[in-house]
Amino acid sequence: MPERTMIGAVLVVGGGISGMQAALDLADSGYFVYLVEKTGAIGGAMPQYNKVFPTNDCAMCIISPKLVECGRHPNIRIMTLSTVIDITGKAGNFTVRVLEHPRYVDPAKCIACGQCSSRCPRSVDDSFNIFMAKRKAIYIKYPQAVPLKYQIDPEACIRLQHPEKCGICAEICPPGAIDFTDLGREHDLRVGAVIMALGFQPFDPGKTRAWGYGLYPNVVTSLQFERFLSPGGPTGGVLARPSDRKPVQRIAFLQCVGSRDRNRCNNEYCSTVCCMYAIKEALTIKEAYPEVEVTIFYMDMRTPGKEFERYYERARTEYGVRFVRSRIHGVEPKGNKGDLRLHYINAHGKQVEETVDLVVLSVGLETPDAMVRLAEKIGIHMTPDRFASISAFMPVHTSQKGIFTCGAFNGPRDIPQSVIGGSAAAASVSALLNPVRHTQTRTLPPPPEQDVSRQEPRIGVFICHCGTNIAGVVDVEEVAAYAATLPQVAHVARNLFTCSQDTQDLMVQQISDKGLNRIVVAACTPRTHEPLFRKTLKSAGINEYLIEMANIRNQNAWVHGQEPETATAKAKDLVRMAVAKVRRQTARKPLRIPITPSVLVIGGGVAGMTAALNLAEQGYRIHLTEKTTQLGGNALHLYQTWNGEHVPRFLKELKEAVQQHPRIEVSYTSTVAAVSGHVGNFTTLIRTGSSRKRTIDHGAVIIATGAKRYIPEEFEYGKIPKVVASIEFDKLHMHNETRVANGKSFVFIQCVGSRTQERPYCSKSCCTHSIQSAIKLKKEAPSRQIYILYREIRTYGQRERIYNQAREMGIVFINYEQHGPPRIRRADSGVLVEVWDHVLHRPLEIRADMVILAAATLANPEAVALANMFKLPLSKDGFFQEAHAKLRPVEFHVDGVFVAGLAHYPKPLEESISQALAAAAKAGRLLARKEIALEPNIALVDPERCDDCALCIDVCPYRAIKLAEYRDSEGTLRTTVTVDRVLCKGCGICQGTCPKRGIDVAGFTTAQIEAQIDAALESPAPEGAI
Amino acid sequence: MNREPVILAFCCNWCSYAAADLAGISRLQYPGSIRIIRVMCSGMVHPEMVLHALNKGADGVIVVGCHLGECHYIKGNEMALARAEIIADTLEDLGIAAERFQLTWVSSSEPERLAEAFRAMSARLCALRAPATAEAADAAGEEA
Amino acid sequence: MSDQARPRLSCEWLHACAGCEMALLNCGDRLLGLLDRVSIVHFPLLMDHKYGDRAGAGFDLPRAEIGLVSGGVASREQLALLRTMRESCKTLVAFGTCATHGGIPALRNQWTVDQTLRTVFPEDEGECSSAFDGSSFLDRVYGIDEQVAVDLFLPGCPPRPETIVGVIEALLAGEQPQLTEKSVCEHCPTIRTGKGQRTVRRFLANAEYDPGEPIGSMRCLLEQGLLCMGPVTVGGCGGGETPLCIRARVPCRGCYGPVRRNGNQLLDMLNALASNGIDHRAIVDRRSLLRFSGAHGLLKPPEKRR
Amino acid sequence: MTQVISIQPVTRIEGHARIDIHLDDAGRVADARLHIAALRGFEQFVVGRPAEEIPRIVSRICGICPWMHHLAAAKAIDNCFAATPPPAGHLLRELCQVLAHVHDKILHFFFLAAPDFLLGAAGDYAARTIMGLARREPELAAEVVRMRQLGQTMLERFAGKAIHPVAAVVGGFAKPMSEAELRDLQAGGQALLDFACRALDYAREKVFARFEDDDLALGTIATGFLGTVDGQGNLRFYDGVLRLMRPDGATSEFAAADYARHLAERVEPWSTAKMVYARAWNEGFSLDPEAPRGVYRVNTLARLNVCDRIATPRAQAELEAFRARFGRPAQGTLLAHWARLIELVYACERVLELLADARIIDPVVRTPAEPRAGRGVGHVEAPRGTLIHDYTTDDDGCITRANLIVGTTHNIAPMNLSVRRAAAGLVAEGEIDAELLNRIEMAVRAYDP
Repeated sequence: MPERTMIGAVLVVGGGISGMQAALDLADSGYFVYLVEKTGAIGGAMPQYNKVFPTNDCAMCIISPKLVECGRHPNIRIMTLSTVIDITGKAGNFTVRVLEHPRYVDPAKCIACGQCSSRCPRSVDDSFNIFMAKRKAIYIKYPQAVPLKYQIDPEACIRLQHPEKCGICAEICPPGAIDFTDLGREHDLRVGAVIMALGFQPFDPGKTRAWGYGLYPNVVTSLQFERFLSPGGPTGGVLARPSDRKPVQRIAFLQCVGSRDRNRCNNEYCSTVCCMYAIKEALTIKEAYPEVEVTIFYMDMRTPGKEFERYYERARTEYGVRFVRSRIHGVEPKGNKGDLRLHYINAHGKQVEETVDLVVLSVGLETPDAMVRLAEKIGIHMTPDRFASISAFMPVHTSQKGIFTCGAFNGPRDIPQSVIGGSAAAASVSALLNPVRHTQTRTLPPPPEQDVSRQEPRIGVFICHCGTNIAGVVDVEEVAAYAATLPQVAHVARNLFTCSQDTQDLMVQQISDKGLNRIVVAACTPRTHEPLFRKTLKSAGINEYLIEMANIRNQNAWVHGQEPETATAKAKDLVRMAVAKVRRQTARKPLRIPITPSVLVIGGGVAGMTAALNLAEQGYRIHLTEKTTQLGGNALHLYQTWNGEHVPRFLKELKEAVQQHPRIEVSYTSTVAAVSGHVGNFTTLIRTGSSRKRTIDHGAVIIATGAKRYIPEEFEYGKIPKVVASIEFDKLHMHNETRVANGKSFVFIQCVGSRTQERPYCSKSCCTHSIQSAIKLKKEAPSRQIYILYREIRTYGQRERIYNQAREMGIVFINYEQHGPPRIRRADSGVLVEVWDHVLHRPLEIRADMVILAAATLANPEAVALANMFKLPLSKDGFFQEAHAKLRPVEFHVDGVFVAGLAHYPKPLEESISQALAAAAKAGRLLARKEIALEPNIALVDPERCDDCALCIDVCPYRAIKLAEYRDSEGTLRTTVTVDRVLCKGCGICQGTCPKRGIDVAGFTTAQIEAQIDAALESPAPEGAI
Repeated sequence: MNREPVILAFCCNWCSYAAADLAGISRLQYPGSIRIIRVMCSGMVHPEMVLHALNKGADGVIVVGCHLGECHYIKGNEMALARAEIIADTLEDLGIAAERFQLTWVSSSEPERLAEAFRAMSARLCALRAPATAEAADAAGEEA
Repeated sequence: MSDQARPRLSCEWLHACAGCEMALLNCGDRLLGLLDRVSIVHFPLLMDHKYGDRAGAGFDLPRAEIGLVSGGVASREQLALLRTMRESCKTLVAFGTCATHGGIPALRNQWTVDQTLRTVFPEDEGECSSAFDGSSFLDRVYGIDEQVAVDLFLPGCPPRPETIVGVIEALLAGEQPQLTEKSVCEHCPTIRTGKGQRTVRRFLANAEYDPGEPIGSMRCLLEQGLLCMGPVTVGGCGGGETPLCIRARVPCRGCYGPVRRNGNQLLDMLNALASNGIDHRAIVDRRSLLRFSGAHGLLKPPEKRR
Repeated sequence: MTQVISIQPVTRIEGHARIDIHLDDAGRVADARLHIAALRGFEQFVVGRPAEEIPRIVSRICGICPWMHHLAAAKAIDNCFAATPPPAGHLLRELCQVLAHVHDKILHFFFLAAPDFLLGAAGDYAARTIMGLARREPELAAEVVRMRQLGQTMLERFAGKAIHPVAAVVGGFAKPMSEAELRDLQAGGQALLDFACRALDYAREKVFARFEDDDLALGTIATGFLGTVDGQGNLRFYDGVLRLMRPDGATSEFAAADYARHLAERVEPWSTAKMVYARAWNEGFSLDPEAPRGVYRVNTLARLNVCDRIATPRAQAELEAFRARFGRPAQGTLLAHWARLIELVYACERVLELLADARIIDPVVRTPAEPRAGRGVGHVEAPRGTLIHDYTTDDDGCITRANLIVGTTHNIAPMNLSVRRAAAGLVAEGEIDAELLNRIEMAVRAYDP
């Protein structure tokens, strides 16, 4: 397409986490984004959740900063209550017709004071709380909604139904924002690309009466249960039976409701997330109410993700959650007290009956009909499971060029996969629209910063309720009253959620109104939220470093939940300490240095090549280092993807594309020898072959060093030639080697080396892999006897289809979880496999011509050296540990370094490719900034105190401190201690060494620490029984 | 006076402070008289700060860093370790019970380990009771 | 100018050695100039002003604008004398390191008075028996600021003559005397690289240097592995020139007291060593790092373990 | 009941002292005592210290003669560690010592003692000071001040610190002397010698010539003497053997290391200071003014009494003149001042003598030492008299025991006698005035305690 007709704007449909991520990555990469959301506020499903697995973070708390970022981004235009009607044009130049439904509240005027809602006479069931609570006809979706603007539900509104009635809201609305005459309007948006992040809807179990949903009040869906557990939910986080509000004693989770089910519904696929969220909810209960009996009834426990297996283990062993492998087919009432009766068949084949007070249905994910229709309208092919049909090789590309998809619309997936998808889609768009990057975006000059250095401190203290997270324990009124008494505190405010968009605007307002020049936010932890508040200070026109956070949630309310008085007293101390510190906070300016517009990609596997190619298309120079003599990595051993796509062909094309791309340089037999520098300006020493070395300057680095395969020590592997590992088997299979060709009976053994004591994680792709091989064998010769001995079958998502297919083809699945692993013996003509048959409940002996071991995927041992060079953490299992399992899945705490593929965790090809694209998106987003602002929290020498004794020089781990020579006034040569602003990382080791306080890390000066100590010890310790 | 011993905890931003946050997320409970001061690295804590805190009436001071070899700043925690020795020596010279100071390692994924360290130290200090130093008191007593 | 018209200077020494007074007398011409501008009203070393006849019970000292007190406080008599000085002097100067930080005599604080008495007057030598009764001594040697308010701290063992006169002249002019707050290293010309020996050795052999060359060509003594207290010791001894001990090619022992007045030379030095990976356990007799600043409770008799 | 009259503090001496004069009902002097009350505790707190640090610690015993303690300790530690300094080491140490003697003697005679003679023992105390002297004889005062400063500056320029020195180290000296420093010191030394001679002439004319009999009688007692001489009986400050002289002039000699066999320490029940007496005389110890036993004196007069001659010409000439008039031993207490100025001349001559020795600029100034267990005694002649340091070290070379006998300690006994004598001679019917009290103090000042 000719560049002049390309448009540097992008439409993102769907304001869930995936769409938000895509929007943020694109907006920061130089593209203008229209973020179209059908409801009244962005956020998607996440805000409804209480916590997220496996980190147990509070969902609202981690998403809130992203909501705010979207809300305030100059290059993102959020269009709520809007739906896409039509898309015309082609890649690079689309015209999108968007219908914006009336809100009946003028967003420009609404100040979200909430008076309308409080006075509105009409209450209706609140869909956000899944109809377990009421909301008014005029409402906001949820307290932290972005944009925080009220909306009127036309079906519920009395006035809109009966034009002459009611209208109170309009009368009392202070800014007069209500407009009953509001009409829907259509917009024609011209964009270069479209991203479909259409999301999902939870399966509605009311469609069938099987589980008594809708009949018995004590049968709830998992999403409703989330709301029960949520502090902001209908019960304020208190668990009680819906029927009689009695405390709950026994809870049953029923898995696979609306998933893996072709009888009650047509959802054949596995919804992927239910096992984990059920465990999460079970854990949450057990933490709050250890005495409650929690049972999870499941078919296969599918916890293949990173750290999932441990999470599962913990629930079982530490928290005593009961797991029963059995599918429950019905729920009946027992008595009239609201108790419920369950029937199931236990591991020994016996019928068992159980009574519980509460049944939670772990409902699956499905694509809403409206979305399916929209997809069809714009010609996106869908799978039989009604998800976007995508190739494993191009996991965010639809059948329509220029239109991309991500999130659960691509198939059921959890938050990290959705976030990765969003970034991946952004990367693909960036590659497509690179020629018109920065053409539609605008950069707002930050408001002029006022110099407060000579002003008397005027401190504003903002105390966060964090819903009930803090206010539920700490007497926030008392803390606020106390804060007002502290010296130089000029203003104190309390907020339900200090991190929410409206509070940010409020803070900006109050900072200027009250002439505040120092800010204390008493809320959660600075590690996650300080960046947000810094931005707020910036937009208020005061230096972003004049802030200090008092961590009264994570490190107070949550750890002293049992002792409100203690927590309140401690909150006061923490606020006093923060005030004492912020008083001594000084304005700082980040150091801006240009970014080297090139990327080092380590590892020439599919992940590495994908990232390299995308970034090259984004216009950056790439240096790709491969340890071996050829590109391809582990994919060289793969034959096909789960849905049968041919890997070797794809690999060939990918390699050629990489090798031929003018902006990619590949060095083979190369490894990283040394690393220096920092985000934006790394210098890396590459050792090629045995001897040759060269240094490479790059602004970012992507680590795609892949993984190793486990060499089995069990099952006579290596002793009996007919026992082979699956990778080897694929080769033999491809060449139809005699052992395979003549084989009549094949036994696959799963979890070889995975999910063991020493490797308590799932290798994720083995189940699918074995089943594929099995199907192929069966197709070749239906007479073949094929057994798969497994513990759980983890064909998550739409892979379930091949599991079903395999069973229908007569492949025998035998679960050895209960009775231990099979035993292997050499037999005269083959191998004897002995295993306990879990259906027949007796030992079974199989004569196999071949035994195929699904060997585990191991972390690459070379990761350790790399991790040390780049200062990156590794997980317990030796894989690279990302910055945040949920929302920062390819980043590290070390800026400018990203990870993708098996280096991060075992995963199938398409997930590696998505993650590679996501990593590329992050690198591209970074390089698009052209220059980097380095944290100014670095060591500063105080010439008044420093006398060049040089004790700090040798201690600096970064060689950032040097003795510089200069001539003094008399012209005699003197030395002085200097700090290299770029090299210094602000660790403060020098500060801990200096005998005379001659060197201090800005923001953590000795004076500040001393002030905190003094403040901490000012008041008597809180009274508390010992 | 029947009160929990006041303990100042210097937690490094990368491991122990993160662990303290995680302790909250995991709702672990520990004594309410712990006051955490966030530092970038355990190697940032000047021994003088420890002494200052004890002289100002803290019952105990605990410095918590990343596990050895896992320091975000390569060797900051080794620095803290080297200093811990000399702090112990100096406390002895000043006639302050060594139990009042502790250095320990906690990774960002070990909230329980952190909470346990807090509990243990608090219990240890309960045994000691009296505040760390009474320099001022000494001098005053001499004048009287 | 007549004696009466001149500002009055009163000098007293407590637990002291007269070194500070010697330093004052070493000022040469500037001393003569000074003597013309002040009238000395009390100075046991130089003039016959007495305390009054009630020995020990109380002291009658003339009023003075400026009072110099050298030496720490070790006995009840010295304490009473110090208090009288405080009352009679408008500006009270802690004169020398003994007054500001206890000085060498405060090494005594590592022992109790009784232990010290027993050692100095051993019982075993039958003929020796002291007329001392321990009660006339304070439990330990104090800096004078531990007992009375001090207006100015002039450390040094002894303070530099020019500095002493400078301080008195400044006070006469009604100005705040300017004393350096930087360490000995500030004006030490030796070569520092920031990388040094990994241990400290005792000073049993001389430092390495070329006697023919100026001091500026000598490697920092600490980096040579000699325990030099320069970094943790407040400077001034060299008066903007090479520190005196360094001139003699010997390491600083900290005689001006801590670089921050309420600092702890032992802690700061050990910390500096430990931070630089220098084996601080190699130091023989750690506590003598406090040999000049053992007052303020920093040196104590070894505590019995709880 | 008896009345007690106190002189507190005894002024124009180095240190704290009090004189109590006990009068009986008739107002006659029943007793008079000199109290020196200070518990410094050096013997205590050097224990446990590395021996090589001791010279830098014990210098703080006295800020007027820190070099003497510095050197005595250095010599003692040499012996503990069996380290023999090279020749240059000894020469440099002695050079510093004699330079230190110079400033000390100027100080004592002109700043402390002279006002009594030049301004009169009577009259306004405020005028009877170096300041008063400065007003009476500005030029003299100015020269005195400058010359004293010169001596100190020479020391500081060469040895770093003049007060509380650091340059003497176990095994020798911390730095060699450069040619430039040599020339610089020679010039200064010459200037000092010239002044010393002028000073002696001046004092002979203005002070000593006017000594009346009662001056000579003031506090005068008959005691023995202790000092240091070399093999030929020459006066020595830095090293040599100790020579003990009985009141009748008979002498015996012994090495400093054997001091304990010849001298003994004791504490009088009424006193807070140790006293030393001559154990070698086997007569015990008594302060009975009529028949003192075991009492001897140290300091300038003692040294001139015990030595046969002085090895430098000018001082030797002065010594001969002195002896011709007062005999040997001379007992007059105030004669200590005269002897002091003769020693001043000797010290200045010795400075030049040492600087003339070619070995003094040898770059080898120190023998490296090894810590070891041992015992070492070091002694020097301090302005205030014979100074003995005695240390024992353990295997690590740290001090386990210390005994220090400073000049004044030897003199406490004779000073008590002199005070008693002076008081008895001056006080009649309890009539006491300021001049009288000052005269009693003059008897003490002569000893320069």
